[in-house]
Amino acid sequence: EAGELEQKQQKRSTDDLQQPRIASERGNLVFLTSSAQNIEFRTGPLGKIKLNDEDLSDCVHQIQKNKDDIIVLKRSAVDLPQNISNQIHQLNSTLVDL
Amino acid sequence: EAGELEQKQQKRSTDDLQQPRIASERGNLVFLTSSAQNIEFRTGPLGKIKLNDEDLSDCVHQIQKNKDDIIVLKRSAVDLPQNISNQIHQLNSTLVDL
Amino acid sequence: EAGELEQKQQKRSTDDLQQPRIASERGNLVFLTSSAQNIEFRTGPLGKIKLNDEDLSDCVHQIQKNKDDIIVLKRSAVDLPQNISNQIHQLNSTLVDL
Amino acid sequence: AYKFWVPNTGFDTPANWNQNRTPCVGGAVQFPADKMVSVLVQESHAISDMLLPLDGELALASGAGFSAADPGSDPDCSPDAPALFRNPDRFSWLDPRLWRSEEARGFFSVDAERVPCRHDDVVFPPDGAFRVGLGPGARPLRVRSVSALGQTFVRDEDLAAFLASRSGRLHFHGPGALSVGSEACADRSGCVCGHAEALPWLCAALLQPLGGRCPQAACRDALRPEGQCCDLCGAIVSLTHSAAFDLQRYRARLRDAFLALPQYQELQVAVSRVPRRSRLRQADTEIQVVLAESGLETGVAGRLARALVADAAEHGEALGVLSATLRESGAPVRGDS
Repeated sequence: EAGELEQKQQKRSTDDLQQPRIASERGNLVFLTSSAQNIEFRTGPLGKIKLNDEDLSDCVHQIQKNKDDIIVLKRSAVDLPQNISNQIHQLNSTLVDL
Repeated sequence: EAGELEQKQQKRSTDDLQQPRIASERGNLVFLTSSAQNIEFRTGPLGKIKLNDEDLSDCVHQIQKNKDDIIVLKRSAVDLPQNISNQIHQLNSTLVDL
Repeated sequence: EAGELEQKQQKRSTDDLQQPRIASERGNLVFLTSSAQNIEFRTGPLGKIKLNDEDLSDCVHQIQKNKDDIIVLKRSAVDLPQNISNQIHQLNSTLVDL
Repeated sequence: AYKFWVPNTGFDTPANWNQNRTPCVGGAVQFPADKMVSVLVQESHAISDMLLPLDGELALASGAGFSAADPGSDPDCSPDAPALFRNPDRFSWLDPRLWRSEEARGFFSVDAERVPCRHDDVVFPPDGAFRVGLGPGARPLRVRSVSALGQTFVRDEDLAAFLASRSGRLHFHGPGALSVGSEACADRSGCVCGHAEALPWLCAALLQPLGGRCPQAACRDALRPEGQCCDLCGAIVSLTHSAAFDLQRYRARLRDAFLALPQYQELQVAVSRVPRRSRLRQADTEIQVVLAESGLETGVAGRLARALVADAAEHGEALGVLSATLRESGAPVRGDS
């Protein structure tokens, strides 16, 4: 019957490979997905997701804010040189005209 | 009948506050809490939260670092044009004086 | 043999204190590991870990992308003034030569 | 002596589920919403739905876990009938069936002494998968020490702090008070267990599955030993003793000189110091030797009882036995009467 049990476990684990799972590995808690299936954590509208002391929505919000700030900075990094180069160009023209 | 009673009792308390749930949705593994309840991940002081090969605390640290870097960049994006515009202004004055 | 079983159980219990837990605390769902144990999220190439509506790997990817963008911005914040200051220096020289 | 708590709150224990089997592949699982419990998971389970208690925990042994399986993956597993985890509050400290002690072959304890006595050391499953009701709280449960979750409590304040902690509340419940720190039994003649007052509660717990009634004994004039909930067939030898009496040595003598004989193999024997039945004096105690007949053959217990009385007469001084009296149950009753 030990063989049977093994076979059963074997069978189950083949199925399992297709399934997302939560498992304990030497005391580590592991959330796993292999194929195209997801693991999802969902709270209600007032619930939070916390990773140790970090609030996930704060993190995500800061990531987005950083991203937005970077877009603005990039634009100014293009606009500013354009503006300056215009002014310098004009100075040059004035100089040549002297 | 003991089972029935158990079920009935379970049903009643479900109305008050909903039980956290682990569910399978089309092969996805879903962890759910209701309304105002949180989902939290907590390790011991030496434990890490790892996202594939990323250490979450590194990620959080990087988010903060990005934020700080952006503040510096923003300041230089204000200071630099000011400085340049001063220099150009001076050049213009010099030119006019000629 | 009872003694043997007990010993086995005893042995397991030392490990057990290290066991990760899925806990429910007043309806909050808490994933716990002890001391030096990790919580890990591992996805296959097509599997996702989603925390509410956030895809965790997108978050990590965006953090990295922000970091890379900041490096580029920093470099241009050094290169640009250098370039402009060169041009202004040249204008000054031209003016002095007049 | 050590007393070990038997029932567990394992996910993989079939008896913890309403259908006496662990949840099937693709099945739904439900824990009672309002029952705190710590459940140990030792295997991997594929489930379609699981409702956790509002307060509780699943501890995952290495290699254990949960994976997603949609309902219907196992034809024998109906999604309409979720596996219900049985009420984890159903186990009471006062239930003699829920304790195990290390009895030598041929020996047993009377019901009252199956529950931890004042001088006993109590050991809970080291894997932490247990839940104990501490009784109605009529009187505090007193023992020498309690070992649970890798700690051994010998001081009341340490135990109280543990019981008040989240872990304590996950494992112990009810209005009853638990107290540790009694002395170990230092009397070679043995110590009285101390459950005389609690016996009605113990017996109520023991007989709860039988509707509170003792099964009919299989003999006439059945005996009710001190500390036993129901009548039994066999014999009781009561010994009065001097300070020289040594309970462990007397047990060993019983085992080696009597129970080892082939004619007594069927007998189960309980030997302990108990309050004296006559109760002429409050503090009076005696040694009670219960010889219970398990088989169909009757009269064996009586023969051994007479042998013990004769032994006491012959070697009384060496044994520290002052006097011995015996009671014996009567003829068997037919099952159909």
